[in-house]
Amino acid sequence: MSEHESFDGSLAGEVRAATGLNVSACYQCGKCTAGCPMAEEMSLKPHQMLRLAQVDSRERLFEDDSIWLCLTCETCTARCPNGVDPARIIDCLRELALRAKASPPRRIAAFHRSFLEQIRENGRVFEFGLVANYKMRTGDLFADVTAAPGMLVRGKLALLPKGIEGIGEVRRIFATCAQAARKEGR
Amino acid sequence: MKLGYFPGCSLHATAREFDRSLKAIAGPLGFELEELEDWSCCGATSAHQTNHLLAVLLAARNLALAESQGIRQVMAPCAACFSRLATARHEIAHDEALGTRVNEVLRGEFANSVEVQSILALLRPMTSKIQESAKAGLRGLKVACYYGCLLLRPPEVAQFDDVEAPSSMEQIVEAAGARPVKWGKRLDCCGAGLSISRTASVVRLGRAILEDARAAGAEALVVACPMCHTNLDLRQKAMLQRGEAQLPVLFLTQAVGLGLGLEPGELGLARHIISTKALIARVSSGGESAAQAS
Amino acid sequence: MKELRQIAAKLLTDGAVKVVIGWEEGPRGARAAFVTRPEDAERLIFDARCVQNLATYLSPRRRHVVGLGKAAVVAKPCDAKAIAGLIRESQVKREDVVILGVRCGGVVREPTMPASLTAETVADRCGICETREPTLYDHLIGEPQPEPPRVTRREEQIAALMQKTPQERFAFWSQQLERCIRCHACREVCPMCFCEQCVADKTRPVWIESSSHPRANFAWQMTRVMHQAGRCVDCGECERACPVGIPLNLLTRYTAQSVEKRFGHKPSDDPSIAAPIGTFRSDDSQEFIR
Amino acid sequence: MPRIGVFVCHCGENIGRTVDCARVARELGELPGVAHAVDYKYMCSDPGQRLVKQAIAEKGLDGVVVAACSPRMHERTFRRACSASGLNPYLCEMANIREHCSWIHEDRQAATAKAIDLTRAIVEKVKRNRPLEPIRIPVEKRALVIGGGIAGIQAALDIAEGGGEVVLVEKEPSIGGHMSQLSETFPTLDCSQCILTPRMVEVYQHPRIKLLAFSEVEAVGGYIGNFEVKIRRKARCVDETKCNGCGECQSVCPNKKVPSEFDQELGRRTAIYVPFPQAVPNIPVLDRESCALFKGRAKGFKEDACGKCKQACGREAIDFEQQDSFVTEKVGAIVVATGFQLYSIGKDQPTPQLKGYGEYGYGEIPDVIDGLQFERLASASGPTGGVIKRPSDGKEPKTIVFLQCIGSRDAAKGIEYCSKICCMYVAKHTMLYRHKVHDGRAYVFYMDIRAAGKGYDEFTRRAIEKEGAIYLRGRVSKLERAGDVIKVYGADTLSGEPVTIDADMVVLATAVRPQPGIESLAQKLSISYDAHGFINEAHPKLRPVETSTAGVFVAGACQAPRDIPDSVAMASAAATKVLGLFSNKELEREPTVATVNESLCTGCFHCERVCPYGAVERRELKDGEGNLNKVAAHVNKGVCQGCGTCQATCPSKSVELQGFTDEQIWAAINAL
Amino acid sequence: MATEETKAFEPKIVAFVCNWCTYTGADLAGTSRLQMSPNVRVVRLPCTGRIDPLFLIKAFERGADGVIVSGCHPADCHYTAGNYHARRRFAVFREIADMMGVDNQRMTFSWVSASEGNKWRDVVNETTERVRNLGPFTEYQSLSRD
Repeated sequence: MSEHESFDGSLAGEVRAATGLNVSACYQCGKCTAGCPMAEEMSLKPHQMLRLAQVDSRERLFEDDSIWLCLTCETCTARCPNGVDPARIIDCLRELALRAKASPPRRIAAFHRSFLEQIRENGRVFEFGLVANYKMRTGDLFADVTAAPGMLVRGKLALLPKGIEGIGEVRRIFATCAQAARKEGR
Repeated sequence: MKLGYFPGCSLHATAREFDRSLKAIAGPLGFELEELEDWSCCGATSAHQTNHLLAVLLAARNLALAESQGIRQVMAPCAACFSRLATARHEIAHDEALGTRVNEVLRGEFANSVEVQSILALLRPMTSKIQESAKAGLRGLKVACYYGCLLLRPPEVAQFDDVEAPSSMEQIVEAAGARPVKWGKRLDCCGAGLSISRTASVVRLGRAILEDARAAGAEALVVACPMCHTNLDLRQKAMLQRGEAQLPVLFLTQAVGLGLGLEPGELGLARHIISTKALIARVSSGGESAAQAS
Repeated sequence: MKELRQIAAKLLTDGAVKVVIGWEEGPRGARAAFVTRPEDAERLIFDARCVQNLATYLSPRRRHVVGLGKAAVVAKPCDAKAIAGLIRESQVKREDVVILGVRCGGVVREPTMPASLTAETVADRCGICETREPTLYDHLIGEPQPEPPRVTRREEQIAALMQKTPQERFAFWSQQLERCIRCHACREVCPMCFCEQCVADKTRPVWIESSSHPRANFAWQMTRVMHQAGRCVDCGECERACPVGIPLNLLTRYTAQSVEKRFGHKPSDDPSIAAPIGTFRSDDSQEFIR
Repeated sequence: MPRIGVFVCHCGENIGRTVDCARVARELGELPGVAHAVDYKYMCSDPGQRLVKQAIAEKGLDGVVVAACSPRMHERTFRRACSASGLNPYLCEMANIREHCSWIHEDRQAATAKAIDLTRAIVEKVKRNRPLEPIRIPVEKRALVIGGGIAGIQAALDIAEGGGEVVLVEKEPSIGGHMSQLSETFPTLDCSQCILTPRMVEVYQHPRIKLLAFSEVEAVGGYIGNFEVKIRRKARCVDETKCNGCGECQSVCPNKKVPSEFDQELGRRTAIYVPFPQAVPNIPVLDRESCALFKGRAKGFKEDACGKCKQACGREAIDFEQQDSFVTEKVGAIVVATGFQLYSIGKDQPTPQLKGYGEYGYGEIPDVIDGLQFERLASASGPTGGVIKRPSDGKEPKTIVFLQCIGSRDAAKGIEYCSKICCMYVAKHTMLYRHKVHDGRAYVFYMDIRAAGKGYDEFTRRAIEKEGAIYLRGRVSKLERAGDVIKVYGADTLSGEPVTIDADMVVLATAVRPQPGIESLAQKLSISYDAHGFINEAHPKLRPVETSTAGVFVAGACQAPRDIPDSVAMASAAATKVLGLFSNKELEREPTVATVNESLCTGCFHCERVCPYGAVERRELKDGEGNLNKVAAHVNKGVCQGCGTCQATCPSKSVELQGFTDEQIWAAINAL
Repeated sequence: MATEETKAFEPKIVAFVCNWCTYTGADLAGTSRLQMSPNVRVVRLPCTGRIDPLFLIKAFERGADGVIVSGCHPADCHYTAGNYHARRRFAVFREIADMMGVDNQRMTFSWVSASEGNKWRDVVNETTERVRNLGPFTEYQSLSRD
């Protein structure tokens, strides 16, 4: 990541360093927002996220939940007239937000943490464990409870994790990335 | 034809019927799946939304495994897995530094030589075969083919079909005897990434999709992604308003399997939350009457 | 060989050509043959000793051969490249020559050597040659041939020379060119040297002095190789013809390498592919230009 | 022994301060062949020039070297002085000891040594100079105008009014171009045809304009003042000399369902047709693709399936056997005014760089039309008689959405440039719409409003402030057919909100592109064009209507997207350039051109390949009995511009650039 | 002593330039009174396309220690394409020269436009300095000596 050309410490520079993408190429046409399935729920729309990245307004970006609502459905990227790749930039903004210790919405954070923990522990994700873990984190004990029995009956939820042999390698990957993130975060 | 197979976590759990139906149609269509040994999770949304390097490495581990197992082409039926693997391959190919980094961590000689294929890319060349082997066929079942987000986007990664006006899924189900309807929302996202953490949004998005499909006259929805399936099947009841009819959601492989005349049980059709019974009856009775007629 | 002789005899009998240029057994190995009577077609041979590039005889500058009338010429893949060069540069019209393409598994260094190909005997150019048969021909003759032994002697020599300092290279060539007697054999045998009056023979002005002075020899070889850039078919005849043994092929081969590296151009036997000097791309690399 | 005179100028103190001019003169004077060497304070002054003239006369000089300032400054001055004294001007050259010496050095000794070297090199060169005569080329006072749109019409009329003759070539059956399709024009909303058709008639009736409609340029030879143009006259199947434009043939033609090109396929025409009532010339064309007779013949029918038009024609003007014919015209100048076409959003695109808009349905949603189609709908002479109806069901659209920058400013679709005219015509469209559909709503999705021009910004403001158009700043992500309406998924970036509109009709302001075939025409003319096919002007600021080839000019939207006033201004400018050229009896050119020594030429034609102007020709040399000796190169002096690339490329140095021959340069290098 | 000799050495450099860009740029350097080393002698040609490798060979034969070839930037050629042809020609020639031991450091190729008086000064100074450091081209000159 840091192998890319590094810039002046601006947010745009950081995005460029991490992704090679140029947020200045955004000319604010709003086609991303126009096609975004989540735009109506976002307080900052995709084009506004890019605008704030252009003018180095990290606080407003990072303290807002909007970047966490992006589904990465890539509609914006596929239709962007100027090759900006908003989906990838928003991914990058989330990563930068985490490094800046900004916190994503509680449930979303809990979901991602539970998910990744599953991978780190088992190498694969077991939805039952995932849901259980998520519920522990959120205290959202009753949500989706209605669906679970039906899923169990239909064999849709595996109850027990099955490990993989290469788990050592998977954990090394996690360790490497955590280390890299700490280094960049400083 | 032997093909590397990356099932991904869903096909071993929530979407077992995808796995089953895929294996069921393999024989009649003449391909063989070789499951990647010791595969691990592709990282899915959670990895790429929080740590880019992690996302690349988790996917790359699997590509490297495939390479070491002598597999040249990996088919990932799950749209999310496909997208993650294909994205990693694309990014490593276009970023030399990233490639070096990946090789450092994986401690191997990873040459990024493995091609990644989606279920659409696998089945589209088989349309004539499907058509030939389709016995009863789907009897003109009107289906809405739902592509969702990651099968085709972004185009430089997926490199398949027309990203805004695709036709591959329609060609496949048409070969299986269905009649794909024209509808607007087939490329829109169902929101599965937030399915657990922000259910309300997902219900809103799913509802729009179901409404549009129904308005176009679809009797069923055909999907090629376990996330979409879980979302639109499992949560469909929450998406519908009182009195609205349910719309069965089939995996593409199930639709093809039905068209080929396979047993619904073999295709895991009983495992759906939204019942497929009426649909099965519609297809098979149609078949009977056709048989009688001839 | 039978096939070759039959075709040659038929061409002569039918009057389709007046002369078939090929190789025959000579007192010192294979040599060029000019067959004008059908019955003489029996003299024609083709094997790994057929080293010489016969395209040279098609150049209008060789009036004694051209004067014989319409020719058929036996062409190895590398000879075909030279014929393509002559067509490309309007020296020969495609319809005025019958090309008897032969499949080629490489030739030996000298026509006097036995026809067996080993890493020691194979000609340098064949050691890296990828072409087993020409694509420019009227008749394609012979069985598919195996790849000749792979040798990279020349490439290694070039690499070694380029490792040295410019001063050392200058000294190397000064020594070599000291021996040059300016007989111009390198020019005379070259299929791609066909000017009515060579720039080296020009007197107004005298760009290149005609004496065999090292200064003049430097100017001559630099100019000769410059004129060959992107046109040379690497037949190696210049070096083979040099009576004092100057390794001229080092120069032409190195130039061909540079041309390929820079412009992606390799000599080919397709006359429609333009030579790289005399054309350009607006985005040609210009790292050497300030 | 040559007799060269050397004149060293002090340029006041400018040279004298750092160069010892007297010493320069002294040392040069000792050079063999130098008959006279002096230094003087100001060589360019009258007395200075007189020194040169006197020396030529008195010392019988056969060459003059003035060591002074840059030749770019005073070479002409001294050459004229020499000429006045009977010395061929090309035997005079300058050594630049001011800009290249005295002004850039302080060390007097080094500067003086350098000045001596520079002057000596020029002396050696001049010893080998040859007298040259300027090249004179006659000028054909006729111009070819390619393209009969408003730019071509304007250029043709201006040239003809200025006394020149004009050949106007138009590939369509009628002149008039896109302007004839427009309903009203911005920013005045005056009727397009009302202002255009009188000009079209004027062209037709002008005694000095020869109109060749339904014709195309096939080949161009020659050079400035002397072009020879081969023109293909496509077969109309109607004899232009006999037809009186009565229209009888059209009224009997049984095929009345052919989509009309003029109406952008919104209307229908017959197989034999005049594109529109005011067409000039008012002579029909038979479209063989749609004609029953020709379709039958293609299928191999023994008897002709139709022939009604021929029977109906009272003047026997219809000729089914007519073939394309060719005419050759000699002209002195050419104006390229081929105009534009609109980008279309379909899946199939003419080049791989261009991409269609799948998100807008690739042009397959029936009520998504383009701006030119809207013009036809709005036009009183259009297929709907000026009533706004949507194509699918003829319903009057109550909600209409205009999308700007479709194709334009969209690198992902292959066009980065702004098409310039769309902001204005979309504003016009909203007004025309509101004037016709009083209760309708017009929305415009735009990125920026670019309305720089006289009365332009006022015009767009009027659309917004007075005519009720709702402008939303944003691009549209997707157009979706939903029952009776088209769902427009857009965003208003100013409020920050996504916007969805259920539209009855959508009008796309698609990008302006050059006409198809422009590249091949440009190649025929040896003029350059950009990556999009727009013709390159010779200089973006100072030579806006000239091209890279002398004598070829450019006007209108084939050079870049242009509106009517710009196109007309440009056409008049090009016409002025043409008339300026025609005001010369003959053209005089510097004789620094290449010549071939045919006896040495081997005919490898490297020179032909490198010549940027196509000046090298192949010439057959024959012996006394007419046998072909060889084919040698020959340089056309009219075309050669004197770069000398041929000479550096020629392996045997058989081509020489006059004024910079090998001998001259060799001598100069030797002297340094 | 050797160092003193090197210091005393003033290289002789011949520049072949096109009339429209570099020659005019050099004129501009003059009008702007930009001071530069006096070692360069300019030969004016209409276009870099006219510049023949033979000119460079001849210059070295005549004792030049370095040469400069300079013309219009790509796309700026007065004759539209002469500079492109020159670019290919000299790309190859300098490699041939390098192979034969003519140090490429003795040759400068540059694009100097009519407005780049400064750049011309830099090209002149840098070339002079570089060739001065290389010392006289004794190898080539010694060819002529016997």
